[in-house]
Amino acid sequence: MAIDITVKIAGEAGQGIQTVGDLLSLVCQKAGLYLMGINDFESRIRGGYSFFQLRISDRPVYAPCPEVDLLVALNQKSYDAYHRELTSEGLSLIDIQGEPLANQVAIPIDELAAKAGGKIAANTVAAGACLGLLGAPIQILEGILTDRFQNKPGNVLEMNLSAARLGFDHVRDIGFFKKFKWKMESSKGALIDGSRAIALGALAGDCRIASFYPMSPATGVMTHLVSLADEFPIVVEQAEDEIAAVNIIVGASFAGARAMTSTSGGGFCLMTEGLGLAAITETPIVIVNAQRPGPATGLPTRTAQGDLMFVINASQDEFPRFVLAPGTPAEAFEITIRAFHLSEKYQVPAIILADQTLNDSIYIAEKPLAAPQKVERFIVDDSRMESPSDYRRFAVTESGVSPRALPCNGKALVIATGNEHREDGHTSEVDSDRITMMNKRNAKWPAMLSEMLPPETDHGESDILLVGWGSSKGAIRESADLLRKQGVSVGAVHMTDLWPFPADTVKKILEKCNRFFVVEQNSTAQLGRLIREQTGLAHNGAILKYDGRPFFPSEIVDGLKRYLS
Amino acid sequence: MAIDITVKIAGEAGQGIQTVGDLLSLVCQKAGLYLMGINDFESRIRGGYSFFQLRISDRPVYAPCPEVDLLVALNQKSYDAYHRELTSEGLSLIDIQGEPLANQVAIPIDELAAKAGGKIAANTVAAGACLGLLGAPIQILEGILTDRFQNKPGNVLEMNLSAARLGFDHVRDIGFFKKFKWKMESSKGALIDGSRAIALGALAGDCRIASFYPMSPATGVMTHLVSLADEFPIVVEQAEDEIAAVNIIVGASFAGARAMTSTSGGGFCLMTEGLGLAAITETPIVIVNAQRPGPATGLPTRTAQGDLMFVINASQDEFPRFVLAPGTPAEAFEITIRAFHLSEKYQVPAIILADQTLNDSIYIAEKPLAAPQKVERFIVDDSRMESPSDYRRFAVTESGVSPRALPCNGKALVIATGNEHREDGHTSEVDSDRITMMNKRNAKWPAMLSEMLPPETDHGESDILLVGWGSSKGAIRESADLLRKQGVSVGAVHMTDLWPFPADTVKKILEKCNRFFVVEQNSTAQLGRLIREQTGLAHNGAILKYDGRPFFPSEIVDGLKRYLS
Amino acid sequence: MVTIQDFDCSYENNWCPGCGNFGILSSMKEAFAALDLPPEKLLLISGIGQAAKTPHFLKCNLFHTLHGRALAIATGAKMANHELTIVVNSGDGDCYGEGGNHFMNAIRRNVNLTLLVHNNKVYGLTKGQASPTSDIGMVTKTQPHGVIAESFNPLAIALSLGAGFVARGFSGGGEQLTRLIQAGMKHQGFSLIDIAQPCVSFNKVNTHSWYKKRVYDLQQENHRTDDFQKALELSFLWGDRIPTGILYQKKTPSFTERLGIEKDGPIIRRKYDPLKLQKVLSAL
Amino acid sequence: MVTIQDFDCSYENNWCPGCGNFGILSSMKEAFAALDLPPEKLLLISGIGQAAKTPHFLKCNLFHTLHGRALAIATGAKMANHELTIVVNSGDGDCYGEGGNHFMNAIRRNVNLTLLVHNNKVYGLTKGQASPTSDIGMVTKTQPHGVIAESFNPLAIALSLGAGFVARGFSGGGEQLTRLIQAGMKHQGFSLIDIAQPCVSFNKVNTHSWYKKRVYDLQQENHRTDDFQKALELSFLWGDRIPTGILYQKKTPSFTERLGIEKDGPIIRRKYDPLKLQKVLSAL
Ligand SMILES: Cc1ncc(C[n+]2csc(CCOP(=O)(O)OP(=O)(O)O)c2C)c(N)n1
Ligand SMILES: Cc1ncc(C[n+]2csc(CCOP(=O)(O)OP(=O)(O)O)c2C)c(N)n1
Ligand code: SF4
Ligand code: SF4
Ligand SMILES: [Mg+2]
Ligand SMILES: [Mg+2]
Repeated sequence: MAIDITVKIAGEAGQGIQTVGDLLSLVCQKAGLYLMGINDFESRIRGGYSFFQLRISDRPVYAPCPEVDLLVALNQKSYDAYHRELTSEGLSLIDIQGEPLANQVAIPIDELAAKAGGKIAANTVAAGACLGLLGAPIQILEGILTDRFQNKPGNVLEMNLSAARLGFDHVRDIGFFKKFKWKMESSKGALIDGSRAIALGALAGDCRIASFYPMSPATGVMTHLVSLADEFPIVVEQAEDEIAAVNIIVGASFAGARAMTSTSGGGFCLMTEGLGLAAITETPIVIVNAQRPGPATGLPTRTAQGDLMFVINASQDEFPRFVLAPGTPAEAFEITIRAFHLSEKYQVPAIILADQTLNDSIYIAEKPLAAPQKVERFIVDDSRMESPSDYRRFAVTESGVSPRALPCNGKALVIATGNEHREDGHTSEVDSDRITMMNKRNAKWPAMLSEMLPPETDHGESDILLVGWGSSKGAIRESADLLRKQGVSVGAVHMTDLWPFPADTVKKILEKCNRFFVVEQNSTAQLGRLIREQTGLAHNGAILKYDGRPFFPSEIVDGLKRYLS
Repeated sequence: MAIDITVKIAGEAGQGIQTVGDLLSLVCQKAGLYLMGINDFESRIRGGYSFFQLRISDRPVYAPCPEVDLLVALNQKSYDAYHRELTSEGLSLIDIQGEPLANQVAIPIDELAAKAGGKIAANTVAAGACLGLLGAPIQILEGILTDRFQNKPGNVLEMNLSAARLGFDHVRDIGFFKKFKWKMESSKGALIDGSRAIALGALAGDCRIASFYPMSPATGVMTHLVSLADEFPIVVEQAEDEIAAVNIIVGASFAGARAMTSTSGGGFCLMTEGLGLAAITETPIVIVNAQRPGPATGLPTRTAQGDLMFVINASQDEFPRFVLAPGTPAEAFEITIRAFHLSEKYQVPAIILADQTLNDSIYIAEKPLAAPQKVERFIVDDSRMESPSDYRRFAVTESGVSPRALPCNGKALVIATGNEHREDGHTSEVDSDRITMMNKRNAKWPAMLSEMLPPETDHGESDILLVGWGSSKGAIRESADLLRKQGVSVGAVHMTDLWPFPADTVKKILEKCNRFFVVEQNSTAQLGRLIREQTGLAHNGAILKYDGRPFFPSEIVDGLKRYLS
Repeated sequence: MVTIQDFDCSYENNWCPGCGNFGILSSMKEAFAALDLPPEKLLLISGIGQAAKTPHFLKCNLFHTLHGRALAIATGAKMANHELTIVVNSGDGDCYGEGGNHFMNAIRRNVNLTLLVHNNKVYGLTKGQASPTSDIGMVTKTQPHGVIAESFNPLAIALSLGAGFVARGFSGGGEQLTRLIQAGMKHQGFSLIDIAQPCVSFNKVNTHSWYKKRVYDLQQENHRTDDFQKALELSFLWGDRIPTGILYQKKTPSFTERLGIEKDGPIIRRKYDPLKLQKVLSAL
Repeated sequence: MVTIQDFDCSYENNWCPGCGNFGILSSMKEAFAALDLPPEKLLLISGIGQAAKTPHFLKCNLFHTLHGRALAIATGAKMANHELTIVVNSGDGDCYGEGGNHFMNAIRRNVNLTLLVHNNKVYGLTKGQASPTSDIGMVTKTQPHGVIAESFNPLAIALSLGAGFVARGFSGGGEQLTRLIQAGMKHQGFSLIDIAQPCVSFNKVNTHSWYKKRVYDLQQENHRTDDFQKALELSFLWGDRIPTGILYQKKTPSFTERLGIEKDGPIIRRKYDPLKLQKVLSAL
């Protein structure tokens, strides 16, 4: 049997939940374990309720688990709020004075930290204690602390090492009911969240210019990029608003740089006009829309999948675009690379649909993150033209893709406009020019469609298929596993490549099952609507969640059972 | 047989095409004739090519006709551009010196105008000549000129009367091949374009605040409203941008005024975030999106139906909204009234999808435009509350609609936010509040759906149905008439009430036919996609036009025949 | 008599302990009480941000809207009902960043409302990115080499656009801030009070004590508030001495006065007249 | 040697006869020729409007974009390739209305480009609505009782935001305008030239002869362009005398200099390095 432990670190915003969580995760990664951790926090900076819920296992895990084995309560109210989630043998680490309750392990965190050298080390004490309970060898944590603090001045390293040991020792004799073997295997993969994966994917996609306006849960992508900007040929600029952000990247791309922005729903609204500009001028851009619940400001720090139909149909009139939705950080990394490639190859906008769960959760990547050896560019210059002075930016071709030159890069003049235009790029109101350009842009659809990866199926031969997209991938898959174990013939279908919609492939997959259900974090089953629009197949039901929190596999199991009973 | 004459007045922007067209139209209306006139102009102020194409008949007409019987060429290049459209017996009025061609009637317009008293009367000369050829009694034109100019100082009236007569007399002996009886019946209805119809519908819907940013083809609605603002309790404000425009009306509505804005695609993009604010705060607003071809700036002065899926899905996450698309000015008038009523009744945004053809074309309204006797409001105050101090703006109700009080209108405090919230209106991140509010908003769907009018069908029992929406209504209907005359069993289905989508009704209608074809001014058959999404029924083909010009009935006939052959 | 306690509200305040916003909130309540304006006569409109949460933390009618759009919304509300007493709470990012265009145009229109900009020179709610008013060189997570754009000068901009009430407050100014808010609310027209506000979580430069050392009160130095050139000059003063108080005041007709809609009562109270409309319709 | 004729282009100009834009177009060509900049070395970026059509009417690289967004797009282009010589053609509505926020922020960033605002004080292309710079009282179809908002003062705003090159031109200024454009293009940083431009179709107030009577050249009056206060004062002068010429000039590091990206050649020319990236990836 797999060992599967969920640790919840809960406290107020500003208490350093993240620090404890980071240390724990790193230790588990180094020990060759798998993990998945979600971050739950409010739209405030101090106080309130936050938690980091880390699921650790010796088997791959890609979804959170609602039953908590170990609750690290950084204050009393967090214990009060969450102790009901503890499993029957679960324990809560808590800094209390009096007699601990049956499921509490009292630990004087602040006192131990002070002993180690400063209150600031409290989080290290907590991490040490956590690992002590879990039976982890302290050496791994020591190694991580050494890596992290060895170049810090003064006694920072010593203080932290001592804090870790004090926490560790304080609980080491308490027998915790679940324990890993801590076999010290090598790491199973990169420890990474969706935001970082997208940022790194952008670098691997050779993104050169990024512009953004801060907005949860999309800011993380840019913070990661900024932290890498000194080492790589990329410039990140905070814009005055989202309108500027998207137009800055359109300008950058027009000048020759691969460029991206990242935002969330409300910001995406403001970008829709710029999206259309990129489309009609056939300027490649990549937009990350990290979804959160709306409408409007909605729940700024929570998760949702409510923007699918919006991003597919956003901006006036019609034009080809890519919409890709990663389900894990590893997928996010690869999809971001593909988004840059496809966007430039077809000279169309590409939208990456992420969400708060993906962006803010950490995972062990299921495959190695590999930097492409080289980046294929799709740009021409005078040397590849017979007569540069006759260059026409929007020359009609069979594929719909015209050779793309850059401005001020030779004799060829680049002329582009957001108005409808002639092949040479000048504005035209002539009906035949209009038809030519619409047809030229639409001519890209078939080849674009051929680039779409088929949905990933797991037990696709089952009677029942659960169909989803985005970050609920792990939960859906696991729910299908659970259901199969209970004797229900259930498989999972995960779509990443949503537009152009791979209708034929999807139809083939879905026609084989008896019934299919969509699983989505919205209230109208948008993927279900899209499948019906594109294939004519109607889902037999929808398992929907729209409270802003990620799916637990068990919720999907319950949701399906309601249909089956 | 019906008499059906098409007059095309063509010249440069700035030459006064509109003036000639107006006079002609008014005369025909006064004579009890039917008419439909489209305006075709470029995105420039002077020069180039413009025309007004007026179809006049003794039977109702709601679509333009491509064959021109009388071409009023205000300059040589217009003759050159359009003379090929003349029917074999058609004639062109033109101010040329030399020998006229066979299909030309030379008339010294400027000379006659000068004789009448000034070059400024040239358009009156042209109108007089036109009517002379058509055999209209000059008295009607004289009456109109008198109405228009009798209060003008100086000899303006005399000059125009004389100009009209000079033009009239110059051609009266030329026998034109088509002539009405000019029976002087009473007017068959209001002479009105879509923009004015929407503006008047807004007044009839008791709109109190309008805000806009200029954008073709949406500005006309506001220009009409402005011209009426002195007489009615309405304030119209030009905003700094579309973001301001939509938020101004959200604020106005929050304070208690029915409010609207009007824009086109690019402006609508910028309004999508505000749309979501209206939705989550359940603040009624009406947005007119007058479609033009895109993407981006596209063809600013042309027509399109490319925004259907966009407006249905616009803004992040999900919320109920109305989307209504009028097919004629009379429909636009009534739909606008309904939009204000429905929006306020359900506290949701209502979007009116118009287009350049509707907004800029004149029609004889098919029914009388009637001001509602009274306006039902959906607002409460202290007097209707048990305890005003306990007022909760978002109180849960079965219908999803909460009693709506106004700020500073009594003891009841109105609290609203674009964040997810509790019943009292304060921000909440609690999952149960989120679910409650999403369910409350979504609870409005069934009643909203019940407000949707079924599609209008004409010969709905036919083998083949042509299904369309918006301003192509007339052309589709007429094309079905033509096809039936040719022995093909074809009926027409016209949808105005598009969202919530009346799926059951549509399904019932479409299931009866053998085949149905969508007729749309876009390139991906958006209504076809929507029908499939909502009913599972797939259209058997699509007759699409996306060159920015309105459909002619004959094009639809040809389009269908391609499928049938 | 309205008292400060009349504005107490049970909704939990979620600002960081020590945040400058608390001082602003207190002064607001004091000003409202001093003006004898009860909660039900007040409409507070805000954008999105820490500053924009303010209306939730006291008792009033409130509309907490979208990031950057509060002024446009307030403009609309005022058109519908010019009798509303509107106070707008906004942040430096909300008002001068995302909302920059509306800021300029609310001033150009002279909308009769009081704008309180909680200017902490940083994006608080989104965790510390630079804002338009961040000083050059300020280091943040997204500006690791320091801010490079010129700092946005709201006072100079407001003056250049013809604003009739331009003031700077300080969240630690206590009674002075209360007086400024009162004066702003009494001013018939657009009034801007840009309030220097420390953010203890993200702005480690412009702290409470940093300001304490620098701010001085123009009204205690006999500054003449009708001297436009002087006000303009003062608006550029930012360094060892930071002027607070009313820089400039001038009465010009407000937006709704200019619109000519104040004569016949609020637009929302007017009557729908079907006969008049039918006349227009029948004439077509 | 680049000549004016090098910019001739066969694409039909569709401005109204007599429009002030023609003068601006001529001066642009003359300035480019004088600077010896051939079409292929020039990138013209514009928004939407009559002014924004300008780039089509001469030979050059051009990006005619969205209403109001030219400066944001130009900012991005400059980031990608700081060696681009960018001139932006915008209108008063485009730049100060829809694009107001980008106008302010391009100045704050000091993006090294030359902004020509064809300021006809009206929305030309959409047929004559008021623009932000329309004078109070101007009657239009949508402002039948005259404009009521304060006129937007671009020069004062630019100065308040720290702009390093602030000038006013006149479309009828001929050689003076040519000189201004040259000077603006030589300035390393953001340069604003607000150009008074008659619109013969829609602005019946601020006509060519109206301006002719009022404009005077600062450079002929020995105006010192390094006097900020004086420049600010002059920026408010609008009436019987209207100053044209360079009001203010000051060199500060441009956006791409401040970003520190000018050292290693344009960003678009740098090399992709898989090894370096793989190191980062493998360390996770
Ligand atoms: C359209 C949009 N973009 C971005 C955001 C994210 N956002 C929320 S608050 C904020 C900044 C707040 O800064 P400021 O106005 O200075 O307020 P503070 O929190 O500092 O008081 C941002 C960028 C948003 N809610 N909406
Ligand atoms: C988002 C958006 N809103 C509105 C328009 C319509 N529009 C086109 S040009 C223009 C105004 C142009 O005025 P200005 O910039 O002063 O240029 P001018 O024509 O006077 O030279 C407007 C409002 C648009 N194209 N896009
Ligand atoms: S983040 Fe700053 S502004 Fe926001 S509440 Fe905390 S201290 Fe105040
Ligand atoms: S409308 Fe005005 S600005 Fe436009 S081309 Fe004509 S004269 Fe020039
Ligand atoms: Mg701030
Ligand atoms: Mg203009």
